[in-house]
Amino acid sequence: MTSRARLFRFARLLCALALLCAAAPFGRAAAQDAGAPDISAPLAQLTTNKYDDTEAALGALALSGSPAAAGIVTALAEGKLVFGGTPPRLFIQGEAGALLDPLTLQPVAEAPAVKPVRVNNRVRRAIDAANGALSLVSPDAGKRREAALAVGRSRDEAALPALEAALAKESDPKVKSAMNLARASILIGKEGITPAERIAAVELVGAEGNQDALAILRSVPDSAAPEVKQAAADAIAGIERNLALWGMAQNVWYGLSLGSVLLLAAIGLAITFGVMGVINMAHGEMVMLGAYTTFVVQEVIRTSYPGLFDVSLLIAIPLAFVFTGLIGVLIERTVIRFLYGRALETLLATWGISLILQQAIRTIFGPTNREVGAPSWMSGSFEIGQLAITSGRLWIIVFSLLVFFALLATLRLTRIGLEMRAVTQNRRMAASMGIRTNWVDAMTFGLGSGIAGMAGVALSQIDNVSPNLGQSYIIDSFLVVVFGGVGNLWGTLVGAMTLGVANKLLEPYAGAVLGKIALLVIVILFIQKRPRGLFALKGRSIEA
Amino acid sequence: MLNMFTHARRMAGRALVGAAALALAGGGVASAQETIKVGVLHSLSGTMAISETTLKDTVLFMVQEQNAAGGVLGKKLEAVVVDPASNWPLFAEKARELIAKEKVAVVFGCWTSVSRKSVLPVFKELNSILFYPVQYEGEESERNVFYTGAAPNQQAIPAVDYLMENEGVQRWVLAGTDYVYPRTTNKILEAYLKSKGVKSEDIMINYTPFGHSDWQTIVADIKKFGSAGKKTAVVSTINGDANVPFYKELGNQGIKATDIPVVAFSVGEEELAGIDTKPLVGHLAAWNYFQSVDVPENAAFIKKWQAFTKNDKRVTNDPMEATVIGFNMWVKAVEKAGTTDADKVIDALIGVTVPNLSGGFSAMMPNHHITKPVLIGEIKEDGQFDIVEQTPGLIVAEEWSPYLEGSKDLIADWRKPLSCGNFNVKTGKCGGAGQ
Amino acid sequence: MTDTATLEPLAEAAPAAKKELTEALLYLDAVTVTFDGFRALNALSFTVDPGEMRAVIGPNGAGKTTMMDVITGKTRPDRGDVFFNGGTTDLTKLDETQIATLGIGRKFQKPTVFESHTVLDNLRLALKGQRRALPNIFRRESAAERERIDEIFETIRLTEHRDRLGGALSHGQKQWLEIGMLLAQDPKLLLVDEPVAGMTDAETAQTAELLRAINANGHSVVVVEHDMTFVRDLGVRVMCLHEGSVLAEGTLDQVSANERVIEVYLGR
Amino acid sequence: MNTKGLAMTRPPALLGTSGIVFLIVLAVVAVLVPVLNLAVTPDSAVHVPTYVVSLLGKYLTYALLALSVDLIWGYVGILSLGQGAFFALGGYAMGMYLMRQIGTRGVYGDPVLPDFMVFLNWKELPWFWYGFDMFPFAALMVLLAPGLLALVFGWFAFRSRVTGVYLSIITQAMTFALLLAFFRNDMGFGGNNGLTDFKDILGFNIQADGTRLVLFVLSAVALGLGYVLCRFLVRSHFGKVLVAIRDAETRVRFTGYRAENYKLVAFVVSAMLAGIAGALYVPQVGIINPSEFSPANSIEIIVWVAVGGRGTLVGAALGAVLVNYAKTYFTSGILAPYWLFMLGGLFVAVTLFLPKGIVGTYYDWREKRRPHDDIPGAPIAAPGPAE
Repeated sequence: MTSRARLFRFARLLCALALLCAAAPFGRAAAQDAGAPDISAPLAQLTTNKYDDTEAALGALALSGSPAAAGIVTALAEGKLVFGGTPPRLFIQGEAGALLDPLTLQPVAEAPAVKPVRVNNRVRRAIDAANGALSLVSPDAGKRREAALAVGRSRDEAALPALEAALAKESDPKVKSAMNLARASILIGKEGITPAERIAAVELVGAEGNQDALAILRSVPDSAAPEVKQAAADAIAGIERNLALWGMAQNVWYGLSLGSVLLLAAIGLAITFGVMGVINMAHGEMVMLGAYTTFVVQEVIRTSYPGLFDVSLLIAIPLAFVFTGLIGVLIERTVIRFLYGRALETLLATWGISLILQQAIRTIFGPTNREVGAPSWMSGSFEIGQLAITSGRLWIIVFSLLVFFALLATLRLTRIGLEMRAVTQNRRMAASMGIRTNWVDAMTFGLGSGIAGMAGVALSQIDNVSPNLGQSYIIDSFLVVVFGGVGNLWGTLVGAMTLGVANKLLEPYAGAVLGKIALLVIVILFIQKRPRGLFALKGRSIEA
Repeated sequence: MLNMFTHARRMAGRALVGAAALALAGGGVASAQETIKVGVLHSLSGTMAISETTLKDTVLFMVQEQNAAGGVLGKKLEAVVVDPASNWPLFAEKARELIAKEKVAVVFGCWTSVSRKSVLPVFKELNSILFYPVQYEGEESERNVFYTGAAPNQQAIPAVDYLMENEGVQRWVLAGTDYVYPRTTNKILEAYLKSKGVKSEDIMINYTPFGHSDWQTIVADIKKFGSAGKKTAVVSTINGDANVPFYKELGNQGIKATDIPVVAFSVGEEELAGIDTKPLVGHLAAWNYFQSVDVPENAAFIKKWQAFTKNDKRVTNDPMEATVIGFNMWVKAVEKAGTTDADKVIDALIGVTVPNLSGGFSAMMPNHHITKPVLIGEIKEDGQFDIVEQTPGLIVAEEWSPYLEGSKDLIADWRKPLSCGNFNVKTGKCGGAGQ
Repeated sequence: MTDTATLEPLAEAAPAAKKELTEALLYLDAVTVTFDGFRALNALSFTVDPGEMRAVIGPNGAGKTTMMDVITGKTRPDRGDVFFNGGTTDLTKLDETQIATLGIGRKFQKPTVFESHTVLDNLRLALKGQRRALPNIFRRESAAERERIDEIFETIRLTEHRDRLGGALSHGQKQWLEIGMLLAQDPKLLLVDEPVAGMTDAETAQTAELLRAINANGHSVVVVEHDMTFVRDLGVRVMCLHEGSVLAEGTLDQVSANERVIEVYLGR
Repeated sequence: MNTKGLAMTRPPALLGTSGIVFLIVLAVVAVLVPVLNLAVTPDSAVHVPTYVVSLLGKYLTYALLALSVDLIWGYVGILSLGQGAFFALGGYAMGMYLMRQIGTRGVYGDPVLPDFMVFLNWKELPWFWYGFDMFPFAALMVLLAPGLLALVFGWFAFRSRVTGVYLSIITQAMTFALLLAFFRNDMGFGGNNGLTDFKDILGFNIQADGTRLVLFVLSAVALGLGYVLCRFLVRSHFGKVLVAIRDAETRVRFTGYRAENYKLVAFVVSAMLAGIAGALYVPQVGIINPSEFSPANSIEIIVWVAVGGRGTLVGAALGAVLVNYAKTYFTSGILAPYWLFMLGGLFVAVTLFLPKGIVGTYYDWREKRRPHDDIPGAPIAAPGPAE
């Protein structure tokens, strides 16, 4: 089907639904009215289970003016429109699976085996359009506004009458401006309007200043008057300037978001490697264990307490911390503690541990990805000006900073933090002052591992939960810690954010691969310049 | 060096035992105990384990089924499993081990193109048979390899046709991981789209590294590209690990299938099992098989497979079906040839037809590729696919794409007398070494 | 790349060339070094004459080690001049290796020898001679070099330990080995940081004797030491540092009579 | 006292006992394997199948690679987590030569362009592929490509005194950057698939048993020569400075040696050895692709050396062969799903119970038995506690 034909069909549907709603506003009572139009033909069409038929039936239903149409459209959208029996009949699936007659909404006596009417993208769009048009006269102002925006996006001339009718009745200023904008979007490309009208439309759209407005302004027809074209060109130039600035801000935001992921990945390592000097190649696997903890928590919730799904991450965070922390303590007690002072050998041992952990997870959970869902409060996005911000990323930034400052506070303010610093600075002195260095070592390693586990909870939201998860972060983590300066938490924060933003600023110019390569080269060169990282501890040089 | 000797000694010991057994049995009779060995060359560890482990299980399942049905040529089959550990040179080593040391009659294996390329010289040198079950970029036809996955024209082109006709797509984003399959597929698609009148500025091509996990910028670019007023779709040849973060980012940035549909060639039921599919409903995939294919053969297969794996949620997917087809073809060819001798089986394989799991039949063509139906599916909430289109007939693989400059004059035909994998119809010569 | 230092003639615009500068072997003028706001050296000035032996005392943190770091090129001063060889060479422009090649040897506070080399190899490595990498691949030891090493062994009394690993030596032996290595380098100036820390009285006396002998052979020596008995044994000019600058200078008796020195260092 | 005599005590042997044993074993293997492969019928008990020959050949190149790591890690204390990059570069140089040798026998029959360029629609050979049709040029590149990279990288890194883990991490970053770069198809090195499907080398069929044996023997010879070279270097005055740098770099500088130059020379030599190993590896394995650059590979090399014994040379070679044999053995049969447990367990066990590696532990044991003897053939200097 050509797009023109589809547009036409869409328009028809829109008008029809608008009329339908105007004629029979809200209420099922009308369904019982005598003389309701016969819609048996489209209903039969819906039972053939062919997309073309379904789409045609939607159109016919809308045109029919039947009061049952709205209910049927909604049922279709929700996958509750089913058919079955011989000859096939259409039903709406009600509560508890009861089959209802689509016209009367009464339960049917004999329920045949049924299948839902299939929906594909095309049908889904038709449903959206239908719902959109319905919503132009919805009592809910928010829905009316969204409908206006949808109409504006579709820029369908045929929708103009319905839009103008709705506009005349509209009182809410916000909705009104949205409808005006939609009208202007349609008018810009419409034939046979006066240049003054068109310029007004151009100005209205141009004031939006976003990507959509740009696309609309570019569609000013060639036949338009020169002053209209000039106005459009000015508006376009203005928007492009504006967007370039916003684009920069957007890239910085992406960079901060990437930086927060790097920070999360690296922060545990900043303890085990940065503070304790263990070249902890199993760090990535701690992150992975955290992610799998999330998976297990969600599985339990899914099967036993579905209502708790939205707080699954909040439950997983402490569990992941404790679980990976304990694993960390176990590793420290059984392996690492024999290797203090032999940093490079910790590399080998932890590399071995990482292999074992990966294979263990592979054996227990299988080699494939595991599904970790996003709670509702982490889905979706919003805009500040032209800056698109996704909630999930925002929460991850917030979380990474929370973890960072919590860790900083732990090290600065708590007894165990004090002991950790004492032990790393002068083990013998600390021991002679009665600090149980063994205990502190185990706790420190456990803390680093536990933090890695918490990072895993967050990373499960944006990456694969698979046995390979850890491997993809280990190199970046080391790079961040080294770039920031070993042994300096602030360095890790600044390092992560710097690398994140630099990566995202490079990416639009160099592409993802070359950008990453360029960044690696930059870090290598930077280390030449400052061989101890961004925040090197300065002081009287230590001899030999 | 010591271990080399122990190795040699042990092998010597084994040879002695074997010789003794043969002498005791007085020849001939020993064959009652003999098995036919089937090599399984799929990564069980490392990055590719995520995809390949299932195929190892599939071969083991098929071997068990075949043995239950009486084996082949009156002998039981014995699967020899090795783990090439997602390490390409190790693939070559393990292939050599399977063929030279274990004396397997056939090998089912490989997923990535590079692993296939790595073992290719070994199969040619030792003259054995490899069944390769994954969709790939084409541009290859070897005497010792049978390709049961899709060539680009059996997957990519029908998918693009579907989007053009049914969704009215006019602007295309070709997004892929930077390796040879996406590169080649996108080259073919680009040429194909242009031949359909799509302008250069309406095609955006983007490559990302393996395991790319930060998709913010690219998804935003796609969104931007798609807001130019024309219907836009993404054709994704993004590989394995990078898909999850890609789809998660699509969901996060609110790109719905009704706005910008994504059609993928590497995302199947197995991959979806690891993703929250709710935000992905309506995005598409093109394969030659879906678990949701509604035919009795498929239902029976799924039931037995889930019983075999003792997991009633275990999914099936396209490369599995390709493995099943390849396995059945090999069995049939061995029975036809009456021997497992590689040369004879290779000749016997051409023309073998077996049922596929989508209710039809697939045949091994002279180019060592098989005929396949093409199915387009939309992702459903439950991680399965809703099949929205199926090609009416079977499609023959174009192993040499007519849309590529270098290969448009090449054909493969392994029947005698041509016996050539890259015959140039213009020059009338067998292009390369071709036996 | 060359291992021999570039000898830069003093620029004409240099500070009024004092007599001191041209005659001194080592000349420090107003050298200041700060670390994160802490002033380790504060306008430190002094000179060492050719053939002179000088003892440096001072409390912890007085800047003794930093002073050595500056002279040997390990730390760059923020301000001030450091000249060597009668003002012909500006040390602040050179790195450790160039300075070592010029003829300044340094013994660290903590004895630093090559622990996994034999004592003999330690001396061989230190012996004045070829320092460039590639020629050293094919280098063979000459008879003269062998003799020189044997001489040094005599001097530092480690002959019977020559085949032991450096790491296996006692603390005192390591100190001597390190001094021996300095001798092998044949420097014009030896900077010796706390050579008798951890030594017995007898060893301390022997070390003083050793340093005096070295000095008598024409090497200039700067010794940093806390051990007053040892300093007295040396019997040389003493300089007391405090907060990064010279507090007092003179004979040991003069210095130890100084009010300020008593206050900040010796204690009452 | 006869001072001359004293100073001349114990002129250290070039090889030492274990070195001589090592070379003899190597020579025996290099002779015996081809003989048992060619002269003995396949059904004989002592026949060495071709499969084992190519496997052993691969181990030998790994052993040479491990040797190159030991030279800089064991003796200079440079823990390079990017040694795989030099190996891969040598391999690519050889691979490019082998690709050019294919000529018109490629699937597209293009006389100049390798297959992967044809099907990605490249029109002409990129400039950096020029000259690789000539073996001497390719052989030169086997040395120069890794050597130059090491020279440039080392010159920057050592001059600015990047040491310890910082150095390790940036070498890792280096190989990771190269990995990403070689993955890119636009680079012109065949992308992810790399270079493969070689036909012949110097006119000999690369798959012929004879060629395989010659390559095997060459690998053994290269390993032997590499060992002698490393021994010679670490025994020389130069080598003693290297060990001194490892133990006390500052002291070395204050003694007047330009430590960075010494490190640089060792680093470049090591890179070239790794390059040679790569060049011998590629024709025997039949493929070179970017995964050789992967940081995990480089870490594995370190593990071989640690298992065998750091700073012993012989141990490095032994470790490489042992670990890889274990890998070959465990990745087949019923153990296949569990081999990572064993490999991981091995690494943990070695670091805990054999911190000096197999050969290092053996030396310790022998030294204990003969406390006052000289230790001919002992490590030039066993590494002190790791930094």
